[in-house]
Amino acid sequence: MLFIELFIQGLIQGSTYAIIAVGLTLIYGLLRVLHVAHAGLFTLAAYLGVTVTNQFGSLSLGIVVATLTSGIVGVVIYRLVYEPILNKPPYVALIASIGLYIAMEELFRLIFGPFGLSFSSAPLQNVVVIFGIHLRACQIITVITNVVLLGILAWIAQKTRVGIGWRATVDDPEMSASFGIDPIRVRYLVFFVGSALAAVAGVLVALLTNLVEPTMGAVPSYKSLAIIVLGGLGNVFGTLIASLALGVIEAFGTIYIGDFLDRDAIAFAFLVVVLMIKPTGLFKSR
Amino acid sequence: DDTIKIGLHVPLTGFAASDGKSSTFGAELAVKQINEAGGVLDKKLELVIYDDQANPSQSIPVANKLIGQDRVVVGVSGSYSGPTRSAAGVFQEAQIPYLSAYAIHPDITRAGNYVFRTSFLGEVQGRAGAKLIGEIMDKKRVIMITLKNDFGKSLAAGFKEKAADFGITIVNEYEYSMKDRQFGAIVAKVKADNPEAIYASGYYFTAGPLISELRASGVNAPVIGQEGYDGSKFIEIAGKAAEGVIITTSLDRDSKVPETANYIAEFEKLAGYPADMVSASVHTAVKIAAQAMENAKSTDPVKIRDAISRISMKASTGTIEFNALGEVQKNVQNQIVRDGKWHHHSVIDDPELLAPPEK
Amino acid sequence: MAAILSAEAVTVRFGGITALKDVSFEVKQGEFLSLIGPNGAGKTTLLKTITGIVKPANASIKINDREITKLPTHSRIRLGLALTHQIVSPFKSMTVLQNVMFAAGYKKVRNIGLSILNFSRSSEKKDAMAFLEMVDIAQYKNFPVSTMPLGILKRLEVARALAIKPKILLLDEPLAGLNSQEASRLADTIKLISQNGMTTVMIEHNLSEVLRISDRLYVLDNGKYLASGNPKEVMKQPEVRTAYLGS
Amino acid sequence: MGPYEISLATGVGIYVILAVSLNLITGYCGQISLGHAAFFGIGAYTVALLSKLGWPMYLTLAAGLSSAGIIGVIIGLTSLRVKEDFLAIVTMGVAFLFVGIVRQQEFFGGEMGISGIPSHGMTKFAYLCFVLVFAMLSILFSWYVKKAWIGFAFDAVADDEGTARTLGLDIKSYKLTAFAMGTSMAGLAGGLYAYYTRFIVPETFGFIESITILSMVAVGGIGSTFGVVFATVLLVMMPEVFRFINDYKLLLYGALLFGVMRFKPEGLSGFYTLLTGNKEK
Amino acid sequence: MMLKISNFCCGYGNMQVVNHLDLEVKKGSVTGILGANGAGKSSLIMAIAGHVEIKNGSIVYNGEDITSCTPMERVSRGIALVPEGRRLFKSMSVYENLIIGGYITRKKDSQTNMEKVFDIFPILGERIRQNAGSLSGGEQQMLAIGRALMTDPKVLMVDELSLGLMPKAIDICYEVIEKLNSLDMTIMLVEQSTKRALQASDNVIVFESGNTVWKGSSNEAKKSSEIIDSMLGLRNH
Ligand SMILES: Nc1ncnc2c1ncn2[C@@H]1O[C@H](COP(=O)(O)OP(=O)(O)OP(=O)(O)O)[C@@H](O)[C@H]1O
Ligand SMILES: Nc1ncnc2c1ncn2[C@@H]1O[C@H](COP(=O)(O)OP(=O)(O)OP(=O)(O)O)[C@@H](O)[C@H]1O
Ligand SMILES: [Mg+2]
Ligand SMILES: [Mg+2]
Repeated sequence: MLFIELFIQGLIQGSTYAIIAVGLTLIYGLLRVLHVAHAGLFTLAAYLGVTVTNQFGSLSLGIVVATLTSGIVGVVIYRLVYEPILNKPPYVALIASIGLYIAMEELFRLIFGPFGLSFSSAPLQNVVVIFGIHLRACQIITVITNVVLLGILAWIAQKTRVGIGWRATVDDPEMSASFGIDPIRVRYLVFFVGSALAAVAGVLVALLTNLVEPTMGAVPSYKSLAIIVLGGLGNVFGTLIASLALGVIEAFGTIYIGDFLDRDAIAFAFLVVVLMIKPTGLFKSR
Repeated sequence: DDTIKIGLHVPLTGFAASDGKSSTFGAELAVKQINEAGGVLDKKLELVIYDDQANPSQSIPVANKLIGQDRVVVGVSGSYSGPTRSAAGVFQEAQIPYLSAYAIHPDITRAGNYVFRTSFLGEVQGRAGAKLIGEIMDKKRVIMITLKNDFGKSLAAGFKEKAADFGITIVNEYEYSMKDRQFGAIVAKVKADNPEAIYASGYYFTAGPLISELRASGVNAPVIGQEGYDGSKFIEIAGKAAEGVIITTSLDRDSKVPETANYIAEFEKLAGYPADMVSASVHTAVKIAAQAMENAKSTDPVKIRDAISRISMKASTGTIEFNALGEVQKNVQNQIVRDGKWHHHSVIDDPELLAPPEK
Repeated sequence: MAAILSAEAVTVRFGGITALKDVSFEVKQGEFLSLIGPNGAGKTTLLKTITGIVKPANASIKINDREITKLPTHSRIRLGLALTHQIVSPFKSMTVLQNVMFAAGYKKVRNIGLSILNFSRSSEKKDAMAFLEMVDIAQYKNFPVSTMPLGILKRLEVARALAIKPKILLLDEPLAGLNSQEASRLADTIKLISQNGMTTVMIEHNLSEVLRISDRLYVLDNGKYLASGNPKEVMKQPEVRTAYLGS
Repeated sequence: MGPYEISLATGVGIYVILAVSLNLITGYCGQISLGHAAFFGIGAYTVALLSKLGWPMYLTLAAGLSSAGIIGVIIGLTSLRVKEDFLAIVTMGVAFLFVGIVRQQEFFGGEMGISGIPSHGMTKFAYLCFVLVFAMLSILFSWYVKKAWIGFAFDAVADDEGTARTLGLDIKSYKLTAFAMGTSMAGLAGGLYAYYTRFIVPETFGFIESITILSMVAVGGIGSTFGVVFATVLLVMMPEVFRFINDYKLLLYGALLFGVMRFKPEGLSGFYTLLTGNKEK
Repeated sequence: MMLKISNFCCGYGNMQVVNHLDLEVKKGSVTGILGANGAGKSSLIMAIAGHVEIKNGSIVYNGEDITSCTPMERVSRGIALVPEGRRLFKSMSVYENLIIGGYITRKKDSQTNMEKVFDIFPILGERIRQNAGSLSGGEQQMLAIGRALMTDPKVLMVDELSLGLMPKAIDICYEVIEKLNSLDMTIMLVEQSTKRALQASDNVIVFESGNTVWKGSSNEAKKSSEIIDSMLGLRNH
């Protein structure tokens, strides 16, 4: 029973990782950019979700505003930040992204204050008991959202012409243009979708913890970097599995080896061990 | 010069910025009150505030700047243990009195005789927690959920030290890190452990989500926290789940003591949100510094130091007196959440239990 | 004359594909051997196995009767091998000259100690210039390689291989991408170098040049040995003609 | 010089060593590391523990340098299998593991860190000079490495490992040497830091710190020693210079990182070449 | 007239590498582009495909000015490219490379086109799941041609058709070119082998350092092939 419950908790945690990490892996897959500022959009969405919900009393409106805004901001970031430095060495975009993320964190603090925001009355907190396991509605929704969204995405990326086209722009944007794939449009689209996913994750996490802080993106930002590597950079399905696996390992790890390694260290120990055995990640880099 | 400068370092940016903000308000309130009452030694008191990002390497140049450039006569830390501990060494070396408002690292006062602390040591509060659970509440099977930083660790140490004395069996201890906000795994295990009470260290931003999750998963055992929870934000985050949570702290919301009651009222007026422990501690520290100067009738650091060591003063967080090490001994205020507000629960005044180390 | 380089029973698999199956061959001191065969026959793979870039399933490779199968690439190179790449791979951050200079300094980077103690680059610069002249690209010396057309890069590959003063030169399609004049000039240069005692193995599809300068041909087809011997005679063999020439 | 300037300059000196050391690994040899602060930490912890056992300063510093170097080589050995972004992420993992392990071990002082590190026994000014001498030595060393053949070999490794190998270069030992040199210098910086603060906690050597160091290298212009030194001074001083705008300091810092990478991706050393018209690297 | 290029200059940054070129390509013709290394052949091809900055002049395709069209617009009008160095999508499979080739065609057409490609290059059919990057040099060339054919082109531009191919494969490729040409496809060929180029093309243009030094029908050129040969070698003498 405890094991099942730990497993489920791991899946819930892993689902939030997955939704963030998949956006990141898509973007990485597309541009070979470790887009740390992705976590800034996650935070932005959480703030918007809470603010709008508190203001207008509608969570759905909050989600819509948060995803659309984050998606658009994501596209703007691509356009203004990454596009001009795409053909520079990878660390350039990485550092730019980190700088941007620091600035975003600070902006959130200056705009929304340092204390964090909460829902004035948090939605989706009603408890459902399934086989003796207490779950909040928001937890169940997190897992379902994850599976549905990512399932669709993985299918698009791996199996459809559009997906193959996306991936072609990764290898050689100039040539893909020569075969009728507009790399710019693909990038806008991927940034929009990826950022919107981060936004969904942001609102979900806000529901789960009822707390939105300027620094809430920090842990996801680097943990999802680890995850996308484990999942085989650019591989949507691999990222999903890696996220869930990590969630579950963390859940058990916190309980059984928590006094040897803390949660974040468990994630990275797992990562380092896997990469030592298999330098290309758990799954094929798509 | 017609002002006397007090130096304050706080985390204005970075992960601890919220406490930095409260600290700043607490200090500003103290200065405002003092200046309105005529200042110190007929001069106005002036605050010099710098950001240390709660980072131990940042606080060293900050301390040196306060001492060397701004020539403050007293330093106050409104920051966490790391930066406070490294700044303490600098103040000690420069022989400028230094008051740590709420940092709990045991070695801070060991930096030397110029360093004082106006709040409890983590251990002391942990011991009080043991008494609260084992004796006052009479719960014996306890689970500990410990925040993995200096604060949580020293609380846990104090708690464990006295647990047996109050008949408490510690069934299990789980640790989490400062950055955790989701506690599903721990909660699942706690549920399986089925304790009578839960001693959980943390800050409002970890405790809020933790306690919501505990309650949602059907764990109904009472939760005992500490001053890290203190503040309205905790209740805002945890909502209904916060009801009945008890903490050990130094600020009694229902206090009839004028210093405290007055502080609580004035703070909310100034800051726009209810008072918390952090701000009260910094408020206390600044008041002590001012009082010490009055007592010493001088701004000479040596004299101020002596005055601080001899001080006995009622402040917002209780009556402050320092022992030989520079630690304070005062009563622990237990507060409980009722109807979405902090209220008086009980007081622990057992001098032996609360005795800070002398060396 | 004794074989300076020999590869016995080379088998290489990539996943499901067997790129080379039990191939054996040897080169004699000073010989000019051309390795030909259809696309995908495994020629490049054979050279990469000899240099240790590709790990074979089975092989025994010897230089001067010394077993080198277990050695890492760089140690084999130091025993006197040099390889040019079919898909050119210059150091992109360097100029044409620096590419060759670095190769010419191979002795100074043999080990860390030497590389720390050695400072001067002037003699390497002189050597490098000589090699660039040898392949006719001296006028491009100060250009960053990223702007150079393929023909220049192909010759740069050769110059760089020569700069490490190998005993055995392994050339993977050095003439591809050059026009006929340029190809025959470079072929002449290579022939000249080989006549001065350099053992040479060349993969090349430019048959007229191959026939003009090779001492011997070795033909691979579909990962297997097909024929070897005197160029004219080999080219007369019907299996070779059908596999390679299609007539 | 007041105590403030001295402490600031000492900090700058330590960071110069750190940044220059990372530049050896990342700038010269092309191996992106997001975990450099771990080696800084290994040096600091070694020195802290040994100095508390009463070892004299020169011995503890030597020990800090070698322990970081040795662990650096071990990490380097295991990292040889992974490349580029994978390497970056593995080294990031190392940074987290270091902090994760240290904070759990009572032996290392756990969460409480190590306080009461004995004094270096010099005046603050003398210690500053001491640190600056090491900083100068690191700069000279790094400049020398660039000019010597080893620097040329690093260039080749950074550019294209496969090609370098087919020219007879022993890639592994060059990478390891870069790791060894860089990490031991970081260990030394850690030792100097321990004597400077006389109090260390695990968090100081975490991921954020690694990023800070990498930023110094990138902002300076990866591979350019003087650019890196300049950027280090700039980035360490910046928060100090802008103390008066407390609240906006980090915002400014983030904006600077971002701005330099966005508008001057080759780093500030680009300005230098622009000014002197000197195109040669 | 399929393509009409007038007073055309292109280059990189400040450098101009093709100067004042005038060229007319008839529908259904094969045009050979010759010249020594670095003459600007590839740059011309890439400029027509839309990847190199056009500094001056115009390209008119089927009566329509496409000088400022994006590469995508050009390919959708029927201009296909086999670029120098192949530029395959290396981390994707043979199949996926071909799918991308057929990105702008209808799915059904894409299927039949792919079968045609496998008919021409059976080895590609055998390697269908293999990563393009791990194909042998010659196989890569075949894939590059196959990929271009997947676009259903009206004009096919091939840079270094025979590069790295065995004689048999070269023959096959030229047969393919001839066949495509007989189906009324217009073809532009960059070729190092003068002989081959003259055989296959109707017209040739010879470059030297970005300037047109000779232009005319290949029959004319064949008569004076020595002249052309020496022109090609000029730079090196
Ligand atoms: N890394 C690899 N993974 C899978 N297959 C490979 C790999 N490298 C080569 N191959 C396959 O092995 C076979 C031999 O390849 P190789 O490059 O040796 O051919 P080659 O004789 O040099 O041909 P070409 O003349 O076309 O260059 C080819 O069919 C190729 O697809
Ligand atoms: N990306 C680039 N940036 C700058 N200059 C370039 C670039 N690509 C090519 N060049 C320059 O343009 C000129 C023409 O090059 P191009 O590749 O068109 O020649 P080519 O005739 O195709 O030669 P080859 O037969 O070797 O392929 C050369 O001098 C080359 O250095
Ligand atoms: Mg080959
Ligand atoms: Mg070309």
